[in-house]
Amino acid sequence: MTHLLTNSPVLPVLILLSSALLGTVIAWRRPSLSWPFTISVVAVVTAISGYNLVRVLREGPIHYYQGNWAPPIGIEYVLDHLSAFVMLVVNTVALLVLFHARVVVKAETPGKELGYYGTALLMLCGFNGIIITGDLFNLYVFLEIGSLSLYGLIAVGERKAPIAAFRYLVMGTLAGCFYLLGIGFLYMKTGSLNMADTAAILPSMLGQPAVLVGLMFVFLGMGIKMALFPLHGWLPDAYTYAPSASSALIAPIGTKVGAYVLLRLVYFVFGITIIARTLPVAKVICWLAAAGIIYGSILAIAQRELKRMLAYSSIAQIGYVALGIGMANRWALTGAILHIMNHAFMKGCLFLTAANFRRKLGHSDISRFDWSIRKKMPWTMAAFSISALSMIGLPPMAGFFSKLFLAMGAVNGKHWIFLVVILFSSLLNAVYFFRVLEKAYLKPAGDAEAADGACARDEAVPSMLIPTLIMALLLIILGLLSTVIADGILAHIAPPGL
Amino acid sequence: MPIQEITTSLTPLLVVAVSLGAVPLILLSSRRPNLREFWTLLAAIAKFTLVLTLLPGAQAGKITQISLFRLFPGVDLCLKADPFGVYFALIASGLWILTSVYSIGYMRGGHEHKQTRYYACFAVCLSATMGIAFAGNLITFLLFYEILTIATYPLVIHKETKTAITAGRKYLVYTLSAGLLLIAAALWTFQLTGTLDFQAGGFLSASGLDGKTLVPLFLLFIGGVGVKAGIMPLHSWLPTAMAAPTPVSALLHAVAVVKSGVFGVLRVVGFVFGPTLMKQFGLDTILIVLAAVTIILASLIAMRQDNLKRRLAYSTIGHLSYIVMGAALLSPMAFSGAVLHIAFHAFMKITLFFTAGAIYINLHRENVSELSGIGRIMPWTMGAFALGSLGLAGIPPVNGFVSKWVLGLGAVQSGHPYILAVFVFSGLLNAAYLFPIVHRAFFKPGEGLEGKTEASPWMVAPLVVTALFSLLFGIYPDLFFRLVQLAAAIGGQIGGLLT
Amino acid sequence: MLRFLTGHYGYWFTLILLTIGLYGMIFKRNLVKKLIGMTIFQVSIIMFYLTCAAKFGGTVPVLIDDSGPAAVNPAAYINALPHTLMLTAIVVGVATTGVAFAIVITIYKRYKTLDEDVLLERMKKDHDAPAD
Amino acid sequence: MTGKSDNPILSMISRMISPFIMIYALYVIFHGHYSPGGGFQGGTMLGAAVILSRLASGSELSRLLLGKGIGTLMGAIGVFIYFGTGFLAMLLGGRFLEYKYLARIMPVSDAMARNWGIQFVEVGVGLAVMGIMVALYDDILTGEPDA
Amino acid sequence: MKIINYFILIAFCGLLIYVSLDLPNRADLDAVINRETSPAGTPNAAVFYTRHSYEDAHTPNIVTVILADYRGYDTMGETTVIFTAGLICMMLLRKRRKP
Repeated sequence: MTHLLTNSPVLPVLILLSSALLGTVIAWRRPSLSWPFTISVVAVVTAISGYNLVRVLREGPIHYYQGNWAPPIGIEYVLDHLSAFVMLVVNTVALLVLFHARVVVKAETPGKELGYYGTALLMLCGFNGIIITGDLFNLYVFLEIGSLSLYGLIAVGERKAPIAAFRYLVMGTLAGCFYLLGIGFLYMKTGSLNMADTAAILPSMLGQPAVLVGLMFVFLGMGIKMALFPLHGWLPDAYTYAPSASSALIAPIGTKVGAYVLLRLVYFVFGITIIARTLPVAKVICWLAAAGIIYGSILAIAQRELKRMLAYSSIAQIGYVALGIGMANRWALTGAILHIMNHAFMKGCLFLTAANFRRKLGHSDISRFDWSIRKKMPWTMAAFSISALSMIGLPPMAGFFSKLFLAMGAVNGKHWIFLVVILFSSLLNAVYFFRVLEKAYLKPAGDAEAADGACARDEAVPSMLIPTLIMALLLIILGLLSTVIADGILAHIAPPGL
Repeated sequence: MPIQEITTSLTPLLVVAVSLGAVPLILLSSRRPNLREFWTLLAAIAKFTLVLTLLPGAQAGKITQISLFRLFPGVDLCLKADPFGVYFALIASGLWILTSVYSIGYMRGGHEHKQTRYYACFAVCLSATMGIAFAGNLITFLLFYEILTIATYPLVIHKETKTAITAGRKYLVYTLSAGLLLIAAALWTFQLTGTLDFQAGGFLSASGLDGKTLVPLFLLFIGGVGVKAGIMPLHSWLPTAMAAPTPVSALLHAVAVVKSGVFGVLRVVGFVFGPTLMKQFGLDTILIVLAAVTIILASLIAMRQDNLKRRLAYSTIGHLSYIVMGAALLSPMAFSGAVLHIAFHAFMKITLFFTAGAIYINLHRENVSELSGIGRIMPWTMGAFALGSLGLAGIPPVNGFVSKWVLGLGAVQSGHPYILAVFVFSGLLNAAYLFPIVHRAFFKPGEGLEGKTEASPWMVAPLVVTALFSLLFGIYPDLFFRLVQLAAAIGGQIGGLLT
Repeated sequence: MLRFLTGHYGYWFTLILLTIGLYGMIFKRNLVKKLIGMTIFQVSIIMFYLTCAAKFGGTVPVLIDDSGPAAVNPAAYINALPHTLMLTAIVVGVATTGVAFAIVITIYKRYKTLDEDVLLERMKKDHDAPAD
Repeated sequence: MTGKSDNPILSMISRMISPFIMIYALYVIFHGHYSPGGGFQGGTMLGAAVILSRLASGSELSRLLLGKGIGTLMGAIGVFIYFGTGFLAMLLGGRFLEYKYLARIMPVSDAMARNWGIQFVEVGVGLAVMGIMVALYDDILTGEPDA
Repeated sequence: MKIINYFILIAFCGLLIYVSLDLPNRADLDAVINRETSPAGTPNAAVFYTRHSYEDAHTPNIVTVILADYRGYDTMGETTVIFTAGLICMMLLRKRRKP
């Protein structure tokens, strides 16, 4: 057992993978088994990734060689503070969402539990692999595992879902191909696929066209995966028409992983200084992100459908992360990583509440909301309000603090325009969230008082309510602890040239 | 600067937490009004006594503080009860007791809906105000400032009518943008100095900065706190927010929210920039001009308002700028005048708001033109109103005279004697827009008042008490808690550092 | 110059293929044609990798002498790594295409068309409630 | 296409050649060490053989060859063989996929242990690829169920 | 819209040609990927495979060794990919079994 624990970096991926296979075999005849099986597995994985984080904090970064072939010969797993942290976040969110998913999946995709949970596990497996791997091509493979599962999870949705899924598939495959092409160019120049090795070789061939174009293609691919502003076309439909469980699973994690990969490659493979000297990728990222923040927020205001509104706000929120990556100073980087975590929980919570609405009201159409839903589902509305305030960036919720760090990054780098964008956008967020809150909490004059009694308490079932509330609670706790996290974990992330 | 001994204790945290702790109790006992309002009163009294325990230390010039976990790299969540903070906390918590009593009468008399939400938000507001009073650094200040913003919103829209909702939106837009400006200012300051801890005499003075940086920074700060302080171009949310129930207007728009704004102004002037920098880069001139303009204009606009509460709102705007003016004059006397006016104006203005509420609940009248003759049937109420208006006009023996007198002395002391003209003129204007009401109430025949009597004792008692306090403070200012000495001490602490 | 041409025409062919694939993905309105474009794109990337793997005088990467590492002459065998990677990439491509066709079949089953324009207006037409 | 093809020649030929395809596929899998070939190539051929018989003589008959719906299961088992080989090495004290630790349970040298490990893995891959190929064919042929 | 598409296409093509000019000659023996060590002095993986595959695994077919041993983890990954595809098709298309 102790020997197995020395292999802990690779365990999450392996457990998820094998349990996806075993789950298929076990639940082949009895699909009802697949939910408990999945939950227990993800719980174990979350525990292990927590153990990994502790281990990293104790021993420093851990390099795990697959098949004991030292890089650049073999494939290595790099478990440093960044990957351990993001991995823990991803698995925690997934655990909560999957716990919530049982009722929704049974209702929205009847008779498909077996495939659904298997695919969800494979998606998690792919994301964990992406996060922890230290090999460029291995990253591509796991990226494809994750993306394929995403397409599947979206396509099982309502009537329009397959079309959204198909668009996403074409875009996503294009992104994957761009990435593959990019690392192909890099391989042609460097002859290596290992990230650390490539990072060591690249400075010697600074500014050569092939390297720059490789970087551009990688950036394009990841931009599509993370739905950076002009490349976001696939996102709104995909989030809207996917089954509630899927959108709650994808929205917090899916784009974050793209952002994470971008961060990894920009900071740890190419190196921010090299980029700054050769290609203004960082600047481009910043401006696209700023444009995306404004664009997403404004379009979110225009939406009638809750899930669609959340989808557009995701475009805006991923903009914050990208902005943090692009501004390239320690404050901004910390803010970006914090925002990866905070937004994962916020969006997760919001989409869970959306799922509760769909389950109980049969729709999540803002224009049909009224004061009665507060009477019907007070707890869900409470969770919604907390996460909405957090999205707006009001203390003491988590969103406030990550925005504080990002704004500090903007001040620190003297990017006054981005400071204005960050601050102003939270006003826009306020507009489209308070629109919902007003509808839900205020009774327009004219409704009879007597109608109060008419709508009895009709709250979502505990298995759906508990994860929602846990997430809402985490938003407050993590918010107050964000600096503790930043000092304790994120301060150790030291990309070269920062 | 004077070396102050610092003791660590939980008390400031308790002061903040006690009303927060009351919130769940209030929510849980939503079905049983008596229990619910018992909790509110209990929390109010507990808070007041806790603040009282801090008072002796403050009078001895000591600082009681507690530092919790890290809030931002290098900045803790720090609650520091310095004399100024304790002073403000004392006023706010003391008036909360009266307001709670009054609210009970008002809400029951008006058969208002969603009273539980009302009391809960009220408690949160008070916690936030205490947090603002005790905030030891800008980030903590920011934290509670934003919490106050959000907790006030449900109170503003309490009536849930069209006007209330639009008022709420306006309020949110103004205050949220102000909060953003404050964030920007705070972060910029952090970038410049690396610290955010409030410090008597200002911590910016340590860093050798030039006007090119300081003036925009100062404007950011004033934009941030000035919205809640109702400085003139940023004031227009305040009259609109009068759509709220009267106790809300009374406490929040005469004591908690707006006073948090001016408190913030004083903090910025005295504890962030410091008199030296202010003088050096002519920042005080900006503030003086803004304040003077606001004082005059607000009074002029107030005269044209027929709605009583709107008139009072504009009068509030004017008097807030007295305090801002006191801060801008940068002399010890002026500072203590400003500090005194925070308390005294609170007493007077809350009296007037209580009166307006009592009239509204009792007679459902809220326009000045409808108040003819009500003095005869509501003698206590209108008597209190008369006292309050005397005070606002600055006529002895009501306390308004005292604070204005000290402010005037400050103006002379800091070498801006022409400010006296502003004070005198606005005093006349005050009289001009308040006395007609009294006259109309007592000496004009009213109609439709048959069978009407005085409002319920729940409402009359508090407003009489506040009126009496105003009178007593006017006769013998040092009556309670040696407020004047405390104010003088604070003034000396801030303004005495002018070099 | 000639050396340069002989050294690069291989790339150019693959690049032309890539552009054709992208053209198919962007311009074709029929979903299946889009898929065909996608496949062309993937395959041309595979070809690009394989072009990189070639060596003058290199033969199939199956060793003929087993006399220890020092004796082996790497120049005698073409670069095996890209081939391995591309085996992986091929399978990934197959999997993607499989899923894509599954989705396309679902779309056709629901909308009875694969032409994007028709699809869009039929999407506009049906206001079906969210699945629940 | 699901029905039995009425063309005798087609079914005749397919039934004649598909066994040979399978034999050759097995050869490709197991001879992958010494000549071009391996799990994927062989697995694809196996799948092709099954699909050919499906095409020619309809799924009813060819279900005798490979049951419908078993494909996915076979895929799972194939991947699991791969995973298991690597995991076994891990259990035996090595890193994941460090085949030389298989020598602890096999009377062979480290290098030969690697050789064997590769062999197992290739078999797993072949099985997986074949299973999934057939499964994809079947599913796409069935089309979406009418909900 | 069409204009943008054409622009994208042309930009893509131009980018590729631009980069292709920078790539080393095809099949060039002293291109970086065929050297013994990389510019940073680390061993070149491809050459290492060619040299050591036989003694490491007694398997002449280098591709097989890389596929299943040196980079075996990738291979497991894409076996998983194809399994994923199978699973998704099953989820999307297979008739639901009666419970």
